[in-house]
Amino acid sequence: QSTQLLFELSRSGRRAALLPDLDPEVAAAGEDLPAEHCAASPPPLPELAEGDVIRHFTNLSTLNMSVDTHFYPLGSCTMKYNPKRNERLAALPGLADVHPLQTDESLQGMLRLLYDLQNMLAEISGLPAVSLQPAAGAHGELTALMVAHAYFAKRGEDRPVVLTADSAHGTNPASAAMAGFETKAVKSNADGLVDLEDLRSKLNDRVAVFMLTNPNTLGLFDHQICEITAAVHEAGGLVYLDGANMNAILGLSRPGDFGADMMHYNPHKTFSGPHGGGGPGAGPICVRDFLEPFLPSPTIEHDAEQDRYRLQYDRPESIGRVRSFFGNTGVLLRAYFYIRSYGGEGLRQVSEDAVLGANYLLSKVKHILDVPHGERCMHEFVASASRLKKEQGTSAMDIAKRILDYGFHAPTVYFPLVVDEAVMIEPTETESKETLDAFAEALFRVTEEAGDLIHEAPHSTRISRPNDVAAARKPIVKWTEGD
Amino acid sequence: QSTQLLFELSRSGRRAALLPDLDPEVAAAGEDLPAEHCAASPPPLPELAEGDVIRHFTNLSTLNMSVDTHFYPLGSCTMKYNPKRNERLAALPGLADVHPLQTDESLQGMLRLLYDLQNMLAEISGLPAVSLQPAAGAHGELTALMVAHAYFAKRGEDRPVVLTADSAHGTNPASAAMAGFETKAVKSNADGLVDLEDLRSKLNDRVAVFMLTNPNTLGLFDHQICEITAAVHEAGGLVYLDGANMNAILGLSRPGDFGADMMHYNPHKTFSGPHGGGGPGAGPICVRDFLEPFLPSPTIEHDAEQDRYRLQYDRPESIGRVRSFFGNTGVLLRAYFYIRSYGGEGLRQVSEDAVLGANYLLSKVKHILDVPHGERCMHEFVASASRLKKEQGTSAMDIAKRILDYGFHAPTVYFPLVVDEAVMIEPTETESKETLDAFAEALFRVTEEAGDLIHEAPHSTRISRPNDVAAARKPIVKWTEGD
Amino acid sequence: MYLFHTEADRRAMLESIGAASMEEILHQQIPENARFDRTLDLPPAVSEMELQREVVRAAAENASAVSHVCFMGAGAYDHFVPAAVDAIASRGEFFTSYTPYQAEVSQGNLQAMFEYETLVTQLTGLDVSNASLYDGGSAAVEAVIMALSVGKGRKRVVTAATVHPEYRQILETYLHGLGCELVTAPLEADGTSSSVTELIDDQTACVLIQHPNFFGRLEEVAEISAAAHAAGALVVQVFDPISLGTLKRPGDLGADIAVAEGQCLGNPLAFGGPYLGVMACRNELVRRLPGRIAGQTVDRRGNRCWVLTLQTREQHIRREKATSNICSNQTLLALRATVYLSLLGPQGLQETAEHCYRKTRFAQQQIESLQRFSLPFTGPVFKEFVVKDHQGDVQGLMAAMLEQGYLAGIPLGTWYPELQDCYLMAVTERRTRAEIEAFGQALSNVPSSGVVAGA
Amino acid sequence: MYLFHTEADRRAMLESIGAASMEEILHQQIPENARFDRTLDLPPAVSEMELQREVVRAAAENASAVSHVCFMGAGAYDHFVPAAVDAIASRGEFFTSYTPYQAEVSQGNLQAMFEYETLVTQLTGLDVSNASLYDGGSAAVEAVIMALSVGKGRKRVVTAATVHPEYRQILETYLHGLGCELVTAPLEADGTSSSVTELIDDQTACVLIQHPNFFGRLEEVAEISAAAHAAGALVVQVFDPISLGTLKRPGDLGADIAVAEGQCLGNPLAFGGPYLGVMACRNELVRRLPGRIAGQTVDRRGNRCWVLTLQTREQHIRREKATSNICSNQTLLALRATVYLSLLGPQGLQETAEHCYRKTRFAQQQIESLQRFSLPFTGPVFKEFVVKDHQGDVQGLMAAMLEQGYLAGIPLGTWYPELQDCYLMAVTERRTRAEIEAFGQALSNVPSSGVVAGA
Repeated sequence: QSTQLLFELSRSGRRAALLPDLDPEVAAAGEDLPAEHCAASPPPLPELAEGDVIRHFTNLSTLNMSVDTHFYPLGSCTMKYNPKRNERLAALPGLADVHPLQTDESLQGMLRLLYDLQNMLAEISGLPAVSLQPAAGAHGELTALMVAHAYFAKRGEDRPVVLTADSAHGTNPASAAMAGFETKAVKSNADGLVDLEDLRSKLNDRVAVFMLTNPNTLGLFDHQICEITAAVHEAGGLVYLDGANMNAILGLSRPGDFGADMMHYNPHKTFSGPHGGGGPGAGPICVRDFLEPFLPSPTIEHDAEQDRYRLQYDRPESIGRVRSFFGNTGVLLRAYFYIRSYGGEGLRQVSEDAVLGANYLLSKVKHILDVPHGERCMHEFVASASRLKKEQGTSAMDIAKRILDYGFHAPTVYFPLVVDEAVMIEPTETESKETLDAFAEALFRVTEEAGDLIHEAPHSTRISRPNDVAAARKPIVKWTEGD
Repeated sequence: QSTQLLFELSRSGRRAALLPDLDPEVAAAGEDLPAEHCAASPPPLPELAEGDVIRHFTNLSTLNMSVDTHFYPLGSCTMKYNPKRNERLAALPGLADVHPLQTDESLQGMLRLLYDLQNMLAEISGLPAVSLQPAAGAHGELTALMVAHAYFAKRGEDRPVVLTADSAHGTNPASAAMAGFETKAVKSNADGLVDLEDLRSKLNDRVAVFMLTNPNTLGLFDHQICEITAAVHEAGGLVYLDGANMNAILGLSRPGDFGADMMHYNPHKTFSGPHGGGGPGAGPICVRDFLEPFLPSPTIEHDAEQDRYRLQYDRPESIGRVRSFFGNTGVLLRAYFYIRSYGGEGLRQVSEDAVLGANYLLSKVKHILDVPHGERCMHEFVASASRLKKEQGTSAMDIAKRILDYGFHAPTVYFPLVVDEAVMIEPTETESKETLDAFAEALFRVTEEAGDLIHEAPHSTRISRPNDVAAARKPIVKWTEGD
Repeated sequence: MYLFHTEADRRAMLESIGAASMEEILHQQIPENARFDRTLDLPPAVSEMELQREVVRAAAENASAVSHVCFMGAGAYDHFVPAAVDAIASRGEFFTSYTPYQAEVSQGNLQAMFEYETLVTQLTGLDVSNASLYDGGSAAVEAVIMALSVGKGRKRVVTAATVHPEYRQILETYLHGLGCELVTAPLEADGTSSSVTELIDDQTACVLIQHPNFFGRLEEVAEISAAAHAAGALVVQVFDPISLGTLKRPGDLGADIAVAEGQCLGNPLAFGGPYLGVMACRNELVRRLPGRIAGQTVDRRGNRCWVLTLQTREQHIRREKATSNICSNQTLLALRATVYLSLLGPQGLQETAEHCYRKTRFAQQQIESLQRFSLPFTGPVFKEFVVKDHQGDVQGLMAAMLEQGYLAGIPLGTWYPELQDCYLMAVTERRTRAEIEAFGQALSNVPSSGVVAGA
Repeated sequence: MYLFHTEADRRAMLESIGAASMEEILHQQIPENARFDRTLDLPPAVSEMELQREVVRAAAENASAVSHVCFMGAGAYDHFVPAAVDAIASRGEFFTSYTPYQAEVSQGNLQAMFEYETLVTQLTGLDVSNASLYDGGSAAVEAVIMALSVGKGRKRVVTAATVHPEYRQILETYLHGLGCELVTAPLEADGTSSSVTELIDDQTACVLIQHPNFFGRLEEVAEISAAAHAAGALVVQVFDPISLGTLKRPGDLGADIAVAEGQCLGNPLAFGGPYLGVMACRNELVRRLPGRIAGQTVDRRGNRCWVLTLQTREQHIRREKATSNICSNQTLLALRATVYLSLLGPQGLQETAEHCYRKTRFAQQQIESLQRFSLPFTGPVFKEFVVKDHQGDVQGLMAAMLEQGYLAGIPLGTWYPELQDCYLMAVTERRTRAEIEAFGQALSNVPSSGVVAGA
């Protein structure tokens, strides 16, 4: 049943949700809507009974791999265990059923939690000013770049360029473009780190921001980081840290301390918000004091004397608003719950365990695949199937597809772009040694396989190797009767 | 991972649930427990991280078929759709977190719902006095038989015998035995109904109760029902109705009207409490006025003047208590929610649709398998694989196992005992015509198959044809290191 | 009402059946004299939205362990239930499945049952467990019936006043029809029933005791067991699963059958049910165990798997000769207990027990310091204890405390006339020092009239 | 803190790595000058039990649509969410999975996305939809940016004062860097922006309007569309999904892109997020759509299946040349909307719209009858309307009503100085006649000081 679409299960006249009859006096209130505004009939939505809907979606769900069911070593995505307590607490009526435009007085508990979260994020980043508003990491990037834009505008500096690392997430250049900047890529050196010479050659008084990820997308902490940030600052620019890899350095290293001026968090990664099939996330940003005036409205303030919290909208230099209402509160609250569950020492242990797990897996995988950059890593590492492809014809994609048959989600493949046939593995701190061992064993077996077993994998899933090219050439992006 | 046992996943020192440190003053309160009472170490429970536990049980769950995922035509079990609203409401703190020994004053909302449920059950059954206490259908049978025992004792009658139908659920004779009665079986006639002559021949002044199921386990409404109950009453006995099949007659026929003196409901069947892998159920009973004094304590009473509800414990003739605390409240509340969602007309439609669905499926199945009793049925029917077994070697068990491969749960097989190679099918009113068509089609295909395809089925499940005999001969009923 | 068929579906089905109408089918099946000819007189059908509004209102009328600070126990406790328990138990594959008759598509339930049984044996120190019974009270009774069934005609059951009074009430109800004698050792001044051994004779089939007992006091199970075994009787111990984080296990104390209310293992209070009857026993008794049992075997391909086993004990096969009439069990609650115990592990269980013990002692100290109250029973307690109100107004006290936001305890007079001026209270790991202190403060503010000053 | 490794695990892993200690690894990776050498100054770790206690307390400090009767709207509404929506969305396979990069093990999410997209096209009468954006506001802005990108260098964006003021604020923020001109049609006396057509010129890339508008009033979308199209501009309509149970669809009114806040489709209020940006457009614009799109294809065995498609629009491939920087989407909320719409169907959506419309009218009548208030805008409204307080004390009124148990409305002065004495209120299908009448009663009892008599 689950392979049929809702629309194919529909039968005219079936119903699930029912409404009460309207009270006759209410029904008689006022005239009908003007006929010219009214549709002849409601939209042609599918018609199903409640049991059909539940069975359809329950069965659909089982076609997904997920953290709750499988090891999901998807590099750069930090697919770690999502504590169930966070779901229970986020669903409390006093949190889940709060209207976004209620008065501060009716929101003191909510504002206290969010204010405390602001402080926690500031402490973890070493950057004192926080906006919880951005709805996702990329949105945080964009917001911070707008902040930088406003900052330079105020200073009267014309800096139209944003530098990004060539190993960066695609969102970096895309966000810069949306914020109205030109972008230039800074090369990686042979060690997979920022090519300092190339960076220096591109730094000038037209450069507003250098965006970098540290630890970077190869899972390496750039040991030149303080030199890099000093160089950018020397050129009058700001350093933006893509916080995607914060899970590696909680309590071990702080962006604010190593010279970042702005950063975003991905709380759905670092602080274990469930990824929800692609979202929702959130993208709170932290910035230095001198950038604080430009943060979007509103922020949360605390009147210590009266011990009252309030939303501050009156921010004259603010870039304005980047999202309706306050922000992705549900995701932010989960981050708060997570941080409270660990405390300072706990968070450091989280990162240490994430690094430990990655190095452990690296120590096994390097006997199976080449790992071009580094004998050791932070929270993730990037192997290459380049040699395997040449020698046996097994590509990174083949590995990704075949590992599914062994009961593991695939690593990220073909990212970062700086590694040929990249296989990017992030185990996180929530997977046991036994699971990592089993994964390494499966990976080894995959590299020993050949032929259709590899090229037509996966074999155990309901579908295998969908035709992406056909999908893009003649897009079918909705169901139509008869399709 | 899910095929390993919890104990095999355990690693010394892993933890999920943590407790706060004890406040030092609390920790210092009083002396330690006497050493002679204390164990040297806590029980050797498995040690796991929270993520391990979640992944283990989530994956385990997917090894079950269930109503949420599959058509589950398990005859006599009424596996119908379990509305999600009922789960949400039963979990409300003011219902789920109520202590069973709170004062009546602190329980008025709860008592009102349960009192209303008593009245609803009375109206549906046509029997005015209700006890919500029994924890399951079989427990309701036992309780009612104890009531009958007390009733006859009060009248000074010695009636040590309970008659049961030979097609009855096994709980009927077992409950009678536990209540201290001898049991005798009444035969079925060729039509699968009560053999009235045989019944009459066994009725005498030693018979306390005749237990019958109507509609019976063949899915037939006994057209002699009023004659049967009259005969029992004439002999001074009471009629007990096993309410397992109430889903067929809601608003269509009432036990109290056709002569039953006592009955139980299976609210987890009739009123759609989820079956929970085998339980919990509940077994509220309804009885005639003259049996009311003997019902267990407490019952719920309503003081109409003050509009207050209270638990009545002072019941001098009561058989006493059959369960700790009030009863299976959670299951009872779901029954209340269910009945409220349908109302009187809705319940009749439920039963009509249940009967319609069964007859529809019967009209298809009778072209596939013999259906020995009746061209038409109530909510279920019993086919026989007897001929198929003789002709093709395909047994009822083979059909049950093979149908699993088609994505359907199996019907009940080998029950009732009065039909050879019984295949008992109950579709319920919550399965669509399309689903019933697909099931009939699958059943037809199964009957066309032969050989290992049939005898080694199922083929698509993780396991197939477990060795029950070995399990019973050398029982392994717990995990032991090294097993 | 939410139905699943449209009128068009119904017409198409009737046509295929060959019936002109639903009425035709019903008329054929149900004789005229058994037809119900009006509409059931029930409240009208409501939508989900209306139902929710009404039920939310009714729920809000009840005090609960969420709205109030709970010090009530007596076999049902406000222990903390981790969110992970709900997350698992709410999966449709668990809660909308049924008894695992078809093992191939029920391995989830069967394996969970097998794990539950193993956990219960680990917890109790006994050999085998069933897959659960209705609740603690009926489990105690089923255990006594088991003991009687192997008692070679012995008809005497010895119990004690310190066993949960409701459990004893159920026992009386059940034994009534079976012609057995029930004798009860009295409550001693120290809150135990130490004289129970004196009642054991050579006609005694079993001794039913509770440890920690109904009042939280410890009984001398090892001594009682020795006496019972010497007389050829079996020992049934009612235990508190949480207490086994620190106390010796029933099996280690000599009990032959151990039973418990499993509500404390991850199940909500829910006004008394559904609960979970836990039962374990020695190996020799396995074929007398009531209820379902999951056992391990292999399938035709040689894979390890699990099935319902030893079914020849059960009613659906043996009918009136079955060990019990029990058919349904409490799988979903047993699953919750399984998840709960997996989350706690040995360390978590030990710490939970330690919290309960220490906080109870702390509460005792707070209450002892108040002039109005005293603790009638001396000696160590686990998780609950009896408080005596020298003003003798227990009902008024409880009502006043309810107003103050407390589920303060359970008056004992109903069950123990000699304890008319006493109530029972329990302290779980959920209670904080601040709550216990505030509770003491609130107690000290209740005047003897039962009305709180200034309220 | 709940960790997953034991010390023994850690030692074994270090040994296999060949590192003497964790410190050795860290030292090697992070240069001394970038190491953080103290412990983070955060509140101490708490157990689940303590965390729950604290958070429950914080949550109880907030008013909510559960504790109060909610008449607040302005883009976020207290619609009823059937329990079945939560039941599906809480399945771990949905909420702990990620973007479906591996289609073979993501068909659940991909098919649900495809169904969502189809539902959005059915709802809007437009050709294609993406798999969701952040929220209604940013969806409106993304739509404008889309229109600008196909606008052949046109730099003028026309909007109206009757579009959600926060959406317009976001638009201003985004357009700031892009060097575009934003012109806004004023609010007319009848609560519409009927003069918007006058602002459209041959440099106008698009017109952004809202219908029903921010005040619940209906705009003349068909006329505006005709004018815009005549001038070569595109029309972006912000719509209310629930209104389409009765109103004509954006596609049928001539809109080229339709966007909406999808919170109303089965998602909780949650203090503003996460919400769901709904977007649909005409076929010609598909390669300009931001965000993920699920498309249908076949696998190597010929089975129908679904994949992420048209990815060449996206940032991870096109980087700075992408149509948008958006990477994550709101799949879980889109899933909720999908389940919600499947449950409602056409009939349920129509009835919900009817309830909203009628109850809003009923509330208007109740309030109109009170001397203190009037309705400044004439003409039909859907689901919300503006109330004028002749005593001009909107803040005091709202505070007094909060005390009485109402989330009474949203003061409009912040956004519209000319509406300083007005507030906006919404009435959904959840409100009953009794609640609306009691609300009217409570309003009539608020004295101008803002203090309720007798409170």
